[in-house]
Amino acid sequence: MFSLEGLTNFIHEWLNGHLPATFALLAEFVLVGVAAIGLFAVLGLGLVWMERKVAAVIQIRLGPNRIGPKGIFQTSADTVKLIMKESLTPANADKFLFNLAPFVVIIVAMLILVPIAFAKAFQIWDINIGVLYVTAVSSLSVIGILMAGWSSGNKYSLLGAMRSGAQIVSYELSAGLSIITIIVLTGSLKISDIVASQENGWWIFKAHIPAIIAFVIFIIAATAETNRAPFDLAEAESELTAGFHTEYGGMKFALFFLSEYINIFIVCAIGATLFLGGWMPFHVGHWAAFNHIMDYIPSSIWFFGKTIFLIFVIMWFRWTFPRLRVDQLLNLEWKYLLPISMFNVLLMTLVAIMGWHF
Amino acid sequence: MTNEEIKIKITEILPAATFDETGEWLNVFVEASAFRSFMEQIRSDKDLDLDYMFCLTCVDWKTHLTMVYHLSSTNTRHCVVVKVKLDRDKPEIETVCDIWRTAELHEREVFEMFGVNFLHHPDLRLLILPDDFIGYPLRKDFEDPINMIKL
Amino acid sequence: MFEEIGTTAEGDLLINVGPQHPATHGVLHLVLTLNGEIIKKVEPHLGYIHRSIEKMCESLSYRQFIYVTSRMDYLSAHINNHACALVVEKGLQVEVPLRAQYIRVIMDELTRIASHELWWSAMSMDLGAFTPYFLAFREREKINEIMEETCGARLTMNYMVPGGVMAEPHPDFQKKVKAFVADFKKTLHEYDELITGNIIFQNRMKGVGYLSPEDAISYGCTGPVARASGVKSDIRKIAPYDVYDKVEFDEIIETGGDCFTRYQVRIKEMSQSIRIIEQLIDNIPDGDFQAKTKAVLKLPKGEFYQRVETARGELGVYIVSEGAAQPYRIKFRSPGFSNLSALDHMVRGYKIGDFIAIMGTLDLVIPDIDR
Amino acid sequence: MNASVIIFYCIAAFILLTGIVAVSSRKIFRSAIALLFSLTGIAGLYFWMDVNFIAAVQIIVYVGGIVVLIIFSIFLTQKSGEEMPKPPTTRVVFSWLAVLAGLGLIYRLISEYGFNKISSQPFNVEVSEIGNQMLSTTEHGYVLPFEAVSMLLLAAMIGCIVIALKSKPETK
Repeated sequence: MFSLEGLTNFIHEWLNGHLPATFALLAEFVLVGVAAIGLFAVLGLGLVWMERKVAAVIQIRLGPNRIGPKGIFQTSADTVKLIMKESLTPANADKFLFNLAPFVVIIVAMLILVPIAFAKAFQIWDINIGVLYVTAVSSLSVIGILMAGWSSGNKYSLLGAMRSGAQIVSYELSAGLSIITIIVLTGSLKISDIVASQENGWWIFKAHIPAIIAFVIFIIAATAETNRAPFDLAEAESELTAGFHTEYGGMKFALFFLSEYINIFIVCAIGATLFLGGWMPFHVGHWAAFNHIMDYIPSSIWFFGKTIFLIFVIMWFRWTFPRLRVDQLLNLEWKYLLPISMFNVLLMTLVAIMGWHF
Repeated sequence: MTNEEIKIKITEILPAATFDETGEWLNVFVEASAFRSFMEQIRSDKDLDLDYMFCLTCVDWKTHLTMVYHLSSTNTRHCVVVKVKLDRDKPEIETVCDIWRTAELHEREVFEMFGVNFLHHPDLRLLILPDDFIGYPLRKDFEDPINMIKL
Repeated sequence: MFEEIGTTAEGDLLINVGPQHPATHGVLHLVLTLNGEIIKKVEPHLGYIHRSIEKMCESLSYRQFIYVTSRMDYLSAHINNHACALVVEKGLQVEVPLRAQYIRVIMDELTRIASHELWWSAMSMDLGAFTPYFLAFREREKINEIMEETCGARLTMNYMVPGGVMAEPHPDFQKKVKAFVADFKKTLHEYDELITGNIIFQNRMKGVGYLSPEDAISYGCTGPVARASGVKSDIRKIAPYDVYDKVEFDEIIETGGDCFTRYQVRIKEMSQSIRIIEQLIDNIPDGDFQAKTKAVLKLPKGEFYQRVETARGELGVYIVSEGAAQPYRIKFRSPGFSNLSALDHMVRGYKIGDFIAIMGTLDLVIPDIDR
Repeated sequence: MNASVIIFYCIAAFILLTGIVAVSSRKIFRSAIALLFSLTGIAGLYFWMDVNFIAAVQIIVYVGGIVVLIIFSIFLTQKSGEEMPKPPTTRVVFSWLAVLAGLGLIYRLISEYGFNKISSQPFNVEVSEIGNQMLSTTEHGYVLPFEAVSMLLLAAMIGCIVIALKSKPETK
């Protein structure tokens, strides 16, 4: 079976064999950093292209099709354009914070990437509080948006930032609670443990209805946390022109744009890890032969396949639904999702204690 | 209501009103001094019931201005045109925007295009033209050497 | 003009929606007074694309001025032209051949459908749904093609002339219109499935932007806006012109008065337009497409007023003639201008998101307001 | 000096620098952001010490919760864009005095404590252990303080709801 485990082990041993420990560690830092930035670039370009193609299919049109086969280099060309643009700073903006905000957003997105298991034994840091770390750090991204919105000195931006702050802080609750429903089953916050616990079936199948409820709530909350339609009130272009990033242009805008897609990737990766088994192949209880065949598909393909499926679902939302109003958005969270997910946690605890899951 | 009935009704309200029946609808000429109370009365009159003002405009006759109000009833669908002659040098007339709310924007438009001053209008400012614009574009003697198209 | 930027004395936020804003669909400038997200007041600042068409028309002949009016409400250019042609015919007392009348009405109704489709797509996009835009444009394109074949233009057709229409319709006209009608009946159902039944959409629209019948009349609202408040205002029924008194159709009257009702009225109007087209398209009589008129038209001294029903409401053309070859004074009573005046009344107390929905259902076309 | 110590000094410098900005900036929003970075730096210090759970909680509670709350209250009340007036000289003098006194006190405490080296074993506590401690009723259990804090938070929440309810009729 093809695995990335060998590759990482080989690099680690080779570095330690040829360099002193500190430099080997430093070299690994650099390697991981470059790999992460490379992944960012690839994800950004790929997901933007995917979004355009998904939108095109839904809207009965072709989408980008001029640059490269099926237009796959369109996003690269766009990036070049954005880099070459002059980066403007409005006169009445708080210049320091204005220029800092996109970097805060992108660094936070980069930090959340840390505990995600991309394939079997292919993870930057298998931190023992994995999922909690993700929830914690993702709450930082709201700061970047608030900074951007306030420092622009534009009232649309300020309104967008306020909306976005209220929205992200609220939806973190139900996202957290739906994560907890799975933690109740696994008994560990470590990503590798969570994946390992799904060896004989994914939680969404094993844990009956509560897992499905938690999954649905997680997807809704994830869409809201990443400021995607139908919850894209922070940028709501028909109301607030572009919300918190109205004043940004060129590369600084591109960083916001990129971080949106990275955030989508991350929440979908977390969703795939928690509910759909992460890199774990599709296994059915006692069907040894079937499970064996499934094992032949590389774990990285399983992981990216599941994640991209969830990303597709979120894109599908965006191109289908109208946008909510700001009070409806908060009503949905506080009056429906939060009580349901609280009740759901209790239900899941009951399931876990009674051993009703498979 | 036929034109004859309307005429009788209006004569009851304002004996000084004069009529012109050459057009499609009945035209009523009113003095500017009696205008406001006349409009209030024809609006509140049960039979006339002129609740809908579908057009408000002004015509520059070079010697004087004429305000033209097209009124109609949404129930019986008869129409009445009220006309008021105004002094061209100092055109002033009472507003009707509290009787027919639609008049508010229309009066502002007439104010800037013809320079008619609507007394007691709540918010009589330039609506369409830039704030520093001089002149009344729809008056006949208005000339703009740069922007005007003449054929 | 921009001294409003900032906050009011009461500490309310003032924001400028427009002159360039995605939700205004043109250069409309509205100054919103906000308390948080709640709207306290809306003030329109117009004139960014004012071309003073009324003044322009005073120097154009009765044949020429019709073409300028296509540029007012460019989404119902046919109907604007129709109104102008009718008022000139009224002055000259010309009898328009029946064939021309049929073609005019079919064209009017096609224009109405195209306009409502554009409204539907733009309004859905205001509410954050992007896909309807493309669905509606797919259908609208078919209408544009029909127009292009017959009139030579897609948006500003200038097909109506005093006394009839400019030319014979394209030989494929009937066939294409019938194909479009058959298609459109299915598509209309698709629209309902995609947007009307959506729970988010209904929550955004229901109970928002209520306009009472009395207010609708007082603000001079016409068209779907008035009809959604239960006011009978369809000029095609009140004062039928051309062959509208010979076809059967319903005036859509709803009493809800909110955004969702206005939405429904327009959707239902589209199927009524289809009904009118279906009745006429097979029965276009033979004959001339234009009445014989003099080369230079001169209206007799007097005043002429013609009301027609455009996609947005009542359009009035008021001509004062001194007997010359040009109108002495011309006034266009545009539906958008009056509908806009009700905006302030409708949005007070609602949120910014509602403001967008209300703007969307008012269906404002800015050149129509600014003229 | 190894990599670990260098990282420690970097983090410490970051915390101090942003802390100074937080108290000295005259734009209140900048202060809040600097405070936020300072708190994030403290979380980084916890990560450096391998107490991941505390670090995550630090971020969730202080950064995700409290600072966002502070920023919101700044948005809603203060004129956040304007520079605050310069503090009077007496206040500056006394705050410098307070700073110096605090520095002296802390320096004295630290020098007296004399850190003894503990084993270099990685300090690794399972999260489940923390959970058990939190809800245990034994001698070293934390269930009583935990519940007391819960009650406090509940009271605060109810208070918030009551305050929010009052302004409702005004805004329609």
